[in-house]
Amino acid sequence: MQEVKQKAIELLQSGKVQRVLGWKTGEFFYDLTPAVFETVEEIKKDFVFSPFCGANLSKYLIAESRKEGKIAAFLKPCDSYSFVQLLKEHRIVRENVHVVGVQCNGMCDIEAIKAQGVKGVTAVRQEGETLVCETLYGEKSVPYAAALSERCKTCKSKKIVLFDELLGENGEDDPDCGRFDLVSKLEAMTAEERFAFWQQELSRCIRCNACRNVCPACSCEKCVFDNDTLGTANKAAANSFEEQNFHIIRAFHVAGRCTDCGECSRVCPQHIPLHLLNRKFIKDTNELYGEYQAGADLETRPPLVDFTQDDCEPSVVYTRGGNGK
Amino acid sequence: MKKLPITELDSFLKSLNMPVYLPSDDPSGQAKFTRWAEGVQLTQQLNTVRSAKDLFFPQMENLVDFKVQDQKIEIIEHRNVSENFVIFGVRACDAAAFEILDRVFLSDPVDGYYKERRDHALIVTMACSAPEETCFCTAFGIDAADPKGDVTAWKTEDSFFFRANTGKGEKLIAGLADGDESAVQAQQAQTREILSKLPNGKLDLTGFDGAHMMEKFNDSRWKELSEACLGCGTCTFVCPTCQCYDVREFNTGDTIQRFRCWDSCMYSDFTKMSAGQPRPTQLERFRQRFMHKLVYFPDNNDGVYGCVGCGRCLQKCPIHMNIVKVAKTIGGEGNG
Amino acid sequence: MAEYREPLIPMLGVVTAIRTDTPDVKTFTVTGLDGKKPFVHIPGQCAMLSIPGVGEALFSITSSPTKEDALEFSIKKCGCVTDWLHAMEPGQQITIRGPYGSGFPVDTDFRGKDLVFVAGGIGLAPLHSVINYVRANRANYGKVDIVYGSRSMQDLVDFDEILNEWSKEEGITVHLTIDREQPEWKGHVGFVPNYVKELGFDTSRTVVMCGPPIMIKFTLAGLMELGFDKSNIYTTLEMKMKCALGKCGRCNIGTKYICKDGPVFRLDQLDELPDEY
Amino acid sequence: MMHRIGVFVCWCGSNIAATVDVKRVAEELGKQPGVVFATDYQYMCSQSGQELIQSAIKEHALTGVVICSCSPQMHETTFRRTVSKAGLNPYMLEIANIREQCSWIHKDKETGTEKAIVLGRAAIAKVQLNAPLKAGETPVTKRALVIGGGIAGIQTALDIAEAGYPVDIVESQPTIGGKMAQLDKTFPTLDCAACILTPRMVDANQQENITIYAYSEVEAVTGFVGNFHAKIRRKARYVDETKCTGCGLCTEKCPQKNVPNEFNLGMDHRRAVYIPFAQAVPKIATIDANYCKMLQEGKCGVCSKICAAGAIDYKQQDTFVEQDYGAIVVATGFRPISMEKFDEYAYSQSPDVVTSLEFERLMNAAGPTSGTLLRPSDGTHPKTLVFVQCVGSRCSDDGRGKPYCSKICCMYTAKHAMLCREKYPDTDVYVFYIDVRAPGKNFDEFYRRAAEEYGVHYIKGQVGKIVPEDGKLKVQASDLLANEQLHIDADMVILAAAIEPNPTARSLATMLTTPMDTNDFFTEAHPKLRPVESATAGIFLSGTCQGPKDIPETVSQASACAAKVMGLLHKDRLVGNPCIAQPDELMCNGCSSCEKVCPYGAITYADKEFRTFEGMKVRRVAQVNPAVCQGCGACTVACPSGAMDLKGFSNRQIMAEVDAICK
Amino acid sequence: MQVNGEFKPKIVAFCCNWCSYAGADLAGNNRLNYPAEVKIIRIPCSCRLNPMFILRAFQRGADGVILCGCHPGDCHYTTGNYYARRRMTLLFSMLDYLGIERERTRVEWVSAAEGAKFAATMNDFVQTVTKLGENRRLEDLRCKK
Repeated sequence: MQEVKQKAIELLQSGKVQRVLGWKTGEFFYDLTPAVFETVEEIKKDFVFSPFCGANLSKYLIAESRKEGKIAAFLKPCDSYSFVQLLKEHRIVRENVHVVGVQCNGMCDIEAIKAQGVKGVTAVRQEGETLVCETLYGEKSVPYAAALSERCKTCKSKKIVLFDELLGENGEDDPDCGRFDLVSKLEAMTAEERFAFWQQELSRCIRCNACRNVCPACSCEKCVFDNDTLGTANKAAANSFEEQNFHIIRAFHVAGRCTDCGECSRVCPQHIPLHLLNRKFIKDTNELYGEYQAGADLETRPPLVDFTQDDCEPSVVYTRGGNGK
Repeated sequence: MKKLPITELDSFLKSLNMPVYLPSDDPSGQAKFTRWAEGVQLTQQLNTVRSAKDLFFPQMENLVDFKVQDQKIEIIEHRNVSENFVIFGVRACDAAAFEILDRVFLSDPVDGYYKERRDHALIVTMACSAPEETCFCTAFGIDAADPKGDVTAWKTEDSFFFRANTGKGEKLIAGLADGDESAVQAQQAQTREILSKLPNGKLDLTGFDGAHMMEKFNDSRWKELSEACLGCGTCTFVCPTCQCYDVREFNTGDTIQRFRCWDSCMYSDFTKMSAGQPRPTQLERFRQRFMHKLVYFPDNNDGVYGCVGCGRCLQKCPIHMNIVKVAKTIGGEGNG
Repeated sequence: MAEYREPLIPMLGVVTAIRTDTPDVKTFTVTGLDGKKPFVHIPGQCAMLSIPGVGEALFSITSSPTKEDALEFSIKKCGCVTDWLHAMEPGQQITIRGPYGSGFPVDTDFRGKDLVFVAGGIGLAPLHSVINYVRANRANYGKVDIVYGSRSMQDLVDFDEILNEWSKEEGITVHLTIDREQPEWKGHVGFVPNYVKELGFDTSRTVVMCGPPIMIKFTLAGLMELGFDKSNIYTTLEMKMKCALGKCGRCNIGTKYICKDGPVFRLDQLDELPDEY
Repeated sequence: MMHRIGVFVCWCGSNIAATVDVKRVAEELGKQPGVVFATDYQYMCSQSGQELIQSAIKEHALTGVVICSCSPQMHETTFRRTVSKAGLNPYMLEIANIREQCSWIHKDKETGTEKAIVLGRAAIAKVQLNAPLKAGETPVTKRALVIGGGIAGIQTALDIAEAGYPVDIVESQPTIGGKMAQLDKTFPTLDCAACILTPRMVDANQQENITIYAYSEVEAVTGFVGNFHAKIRRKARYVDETKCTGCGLCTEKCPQKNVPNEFNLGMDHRRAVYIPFAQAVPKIATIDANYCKMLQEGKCGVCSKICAAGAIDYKQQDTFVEQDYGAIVVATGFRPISMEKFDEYAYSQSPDVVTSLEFERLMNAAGPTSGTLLRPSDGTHPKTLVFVQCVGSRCSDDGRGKPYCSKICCMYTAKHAMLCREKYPDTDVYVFYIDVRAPGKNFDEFYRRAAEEYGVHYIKGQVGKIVPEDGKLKVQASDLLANEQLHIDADMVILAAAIEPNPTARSLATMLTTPMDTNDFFTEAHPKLRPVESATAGIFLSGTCQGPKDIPETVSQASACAAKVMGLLHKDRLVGNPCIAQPDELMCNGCSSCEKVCPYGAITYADKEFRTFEGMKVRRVAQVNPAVCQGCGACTVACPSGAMDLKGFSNRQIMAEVDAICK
Repeated sequence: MQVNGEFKPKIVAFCCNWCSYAGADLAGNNRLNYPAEVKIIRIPCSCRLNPMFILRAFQRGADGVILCGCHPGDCHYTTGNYYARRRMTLLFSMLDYLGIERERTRVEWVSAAEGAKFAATMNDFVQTVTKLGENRRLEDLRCKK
């Protein structure tokens, strides 16, 4: 972890970059904030790379890469997919970014730790496969695996798809990560069960827009849901329709563009498993139109702006997935 | 002091004969204020994800309907009159937040929608016994071990203890048996012990006042603080004191419904007009939110801060930027 | 005290007359459904007008409180609600609520003062109310100078009234200017800030300004040069509003809410507020 | 902003008024917001109906018009012109289709009326959001492409060329002439097909405005009306066209003699290097690479050695010609369907069962038997001939035939029967038919002559089975009029095979984006009023590619088609469709999604500077070429931010229609 | 919508201008009856259909939405219906995933020559949706009076 910080200092000192995009320490050990560092002193004081650097930094580069000078960005495998996808959509000025790939062993989630019954956590240290937590109520231990954030338990790839330099080893795709297991499980339910499931989940939506604003694919200049002139503006989730509408359309708009970084679910204050919507589209496009991973490369046409003459008909929906009406 | 065995909570709530809302775990395992019915269990968690403000200031409510025909407009008022209801299990911070909301909605001109619900509510607070590290209510002089409300409740291993603070509260618990205060005092001592150790419990807010408005406003560090802000409304929507709203319309095809919904000063279109935008970047919007809570609001309201230290924004901000970090960066020397 | 009305629920009004002032400004006369003036206001105050289904917006009341039968609004076409207003015909019902804001201190600070009104374009709208109030209570005020400019002769609002009433009234001097030469224009040509400087008013006078931000900025600079004190200069501000009740949270500048504490501010007051408007 | 809308409800005589209460529709729609005038009238499309609309526009200062009438496909253009003449932008009009979608399908008046009101309401909601549109203009390339060099293509090309416009004919075969060149005689005049066709072929060859690309195929077409661009593949003949004199020596000396001769439908053989027939145009030899020993095995080279002109070039490659065109004519023609599935007629079992086209060659002097009718099996003179009509035509049951009438079979069968009886009076000729359809000029007389003067046995009935046995064809048939079973021992059976469109037409249709019907015939823009235009602007239809036709009909359609092409090429500029995509640059992300789905390449990107509340910003934004965009709207859905919208079918307009309909 | 105690579904049919709208016209020409509950919205091409329009229709009270376009390969704009086909396949699959009855949405390719198919399709679709009953899972109660 020190290696990352050292690299940041080195890049800035060498004049190779003028700014560094990384993570900044917080009040506790887990509340790290993405931050741009401009001086070595700042880095020495606040730069941190730890298992709590969950935030995907790629989206910040839309704005940062348009500023003067070069910026170094530390990208985890997940972030690198988002980065490439944004490049593909011409949203990032590549020349202005120095990408440092950093490997990741799965990021931890404070809520996962608390779900183990640990309260008032103020500090943590890793001892092998265990996280030892200092709390207001004494020391508690949690297995590292249990502290992993939900998305990291089904990590699709430890491959950093694009980088200017790499810290540590690059990893590989994991086609057997089981990230679609929950989708399959839902598909296997009856329509009534699925409806009940999603009603329950989506009814918690408070339309805080965290999922949208954090999403690297949701980087529209103006979102349709904020657009009064288009007649599609929709501010509050007034009822179940508007909850469904927002999340269906959002998922549709990022379909073929979503890299499955899982930020939407990470930031949802209501713990709605939003990634299951995106994964449904990914699973469908993989099954119906061939494997496609957004952000894996700069060339492949995304499935929704592509076709073959013998694509399946929409009626395929009537016969696949799910066992009932 | 009244006492009620935990096992008898259901029958007590039933005996109240009015709607009761209490924090209960939903199927996803998160606590939220839920209308009590047989089987709805009081949560074991410290607090709800969304604050109790929803019960007075819902995320969306219809204000008035219009029917438009040619040049004529018909105004259809359809406000429901509230019945008395109980909010059970409100934590000290959320209860303190009601007072802040009151200062906005009950000041002239009085917001009738809010007042109607407020007048009919009976608040049963619940003392905390296991604060989280994110709690910093003590910084605002709130005693989580002895919250306010019409009735204050303490929950021990096997019993609830109730103390009425108002006449309304008195009536509510009149039927219960008396209990011994010692268990409560023991719990309070224990809780206060923890409260005194809260990492941010002694947040120093000196200097956050009207007199230092321009100094705080022009602080250069707003830039680094706001840099990573996504401009989402999470902090606003989980905050028990945030009360900005938008008034919008929905055309049902039959009538035009004018409704009020939560809004966030963090949103880029919050102050955007066709002619201009006084808060053009996230810096101004971010600054507005914290300046409002820490400077503007207290200046207009006898020094009362627009924050109660519930810690929700510390838990929920996607990028972990929050009022504590702001206060420590911009604020008093006592923050070390 | 009047019967309690839910502040967010408007009352119905009817637009009884529409006058076209300039190619993009129309003046709307609004009464209640009973044909009477919807409410009493003080100059500088505003009202929320809306057409359900289109939107609600805040407009300053153009007419003077001394106008007994109705309220008037001079409105420039510049967005959804105003487009709709401009397209409608007399007899149209609208909703109205108000009055909002503090208004000008016409019966306190302005009393006995020599006044200079400086307006640009549609900025005359809020001043119109004050000017006519001053005219109606002429004895309470000293000399009055009105400096009013617009892009062209056609863009001068209330031109008839200015020529036929204001100009002819004793103690009132009207100085009109337009931005660029026009064949049929015999008057002054040039921008308002320069004209104000040229006119070189006495620094003891109270100045009331309203117009586009750029005009305010340069006029103010001119006045400062002339040696005016900011405590003698008033202007009105504009911000997005939803409730106009000081609750929805958008129109504050620092601790002040435009809808409650404004929109009229003295420049020395503004100096104490963050520069966020 | 509200428009002042006028609503005009058409009775269409009783077509609408019979099942829709037009008065009530007008009355109800008159109450809709924005509607300031509503009326009904007997025929809105009539002169006086149009005047009614025009005067209402003026009198009520209408800014939008809704006409409740027949389908917009019918009269949208008419009414656009109408409102335009009254000073209204033609795109401030919407039509509610209350005839095809309402009065004609709903018998209950209440139902029809209610639906008409809803459809009217949707049109009003839409027009409320309409904006005046102005079409862009594009120049016209004054050159036509004719695909197919049969009689249809030749006639169209000649007419266009004679009017002074350059025309290119692309023919896939080594010669133009098409199916007509294979015919012996033509009905109802019995004149020789070659005698009337070959002069036209020569004309085409000599007309300076015509370029013939024989042995060529259209590879790709892009562009749009007035501005097509085609890529033509000139297949290698292995013979230098500029050198070959057409002397034919090579076609006599080539040692590879056993190539089935497609001109005679495989009933005799040709050499590997060949000229399809004596009058071929262009008269240039072609080497069939599949059979040429030199090309297959690298051994031989006879033709090269004997060619005095030195025209043989074994190394020749396919070449490509790229050319711009203002109009494209499809004249891809037909072919008889395969008889393989018709086992009962023993076509595959006996060479003496032939199709009519084969029979045509058997009767022709240049045919495999030099014009003497001989049985293919044993070369003997046939005595009893049975003609079977409607083989595969009007056949709806089993998928092996075609549901339509092939139209030409009745007449050519009469011709064959007549010629047969005339040349060989000793023959017995039977014709089995379902109906005899002879509605053309002199057709019925022709058929009656065959039956009455030439003694052809016309039997209304069906042939059930044909069994080859002992050198005879045992024909089992029923005579429906006599109501008896017949058994005829025939020497030859001639099947009037149904005709179907050229199989290459389907891929061409996709390339040209021109619709086809379920039988793969090209669909005309209007079955009655625009029979020679396809639904795609600038693409015209000539001959049997549009449907079965005989020669006179083909030629008249070919000339009509030429007239339409000339009309188009005569224009210097074309007024485009204003309903095209338009990006809102302020909302555009520059993500390139829209560009990827645009079939016309109409979208490009540019870096532009924008003034924002946060200062100046450079962003990549989409731009639409209005001359190239055709207004499909694919980009509007690919765009996540909704920055791309379609004029005339905007997001708000469609949603307003949805709202109004669901209300 | 309930009419005399009988459920009459609201059906929105988006038809492409070149094939299906003409097909609907042909159905009219041939007097082929289909239920009046079907209301057609003309769009230039099936690829113009934005998923937002479909959800909007359901919000506003539609019980079924059908898209008709040219047969794949016959699109007037060459490729529009290919994109529409993918978009609708994914959207319908998503609706199904959310437990919304999959039979409420349909895509059918109807050429200008297929008046009979248009009528038959509409008859069948109305029947299917009528059997499903009112749209309850994707409704906006504010729009239902």
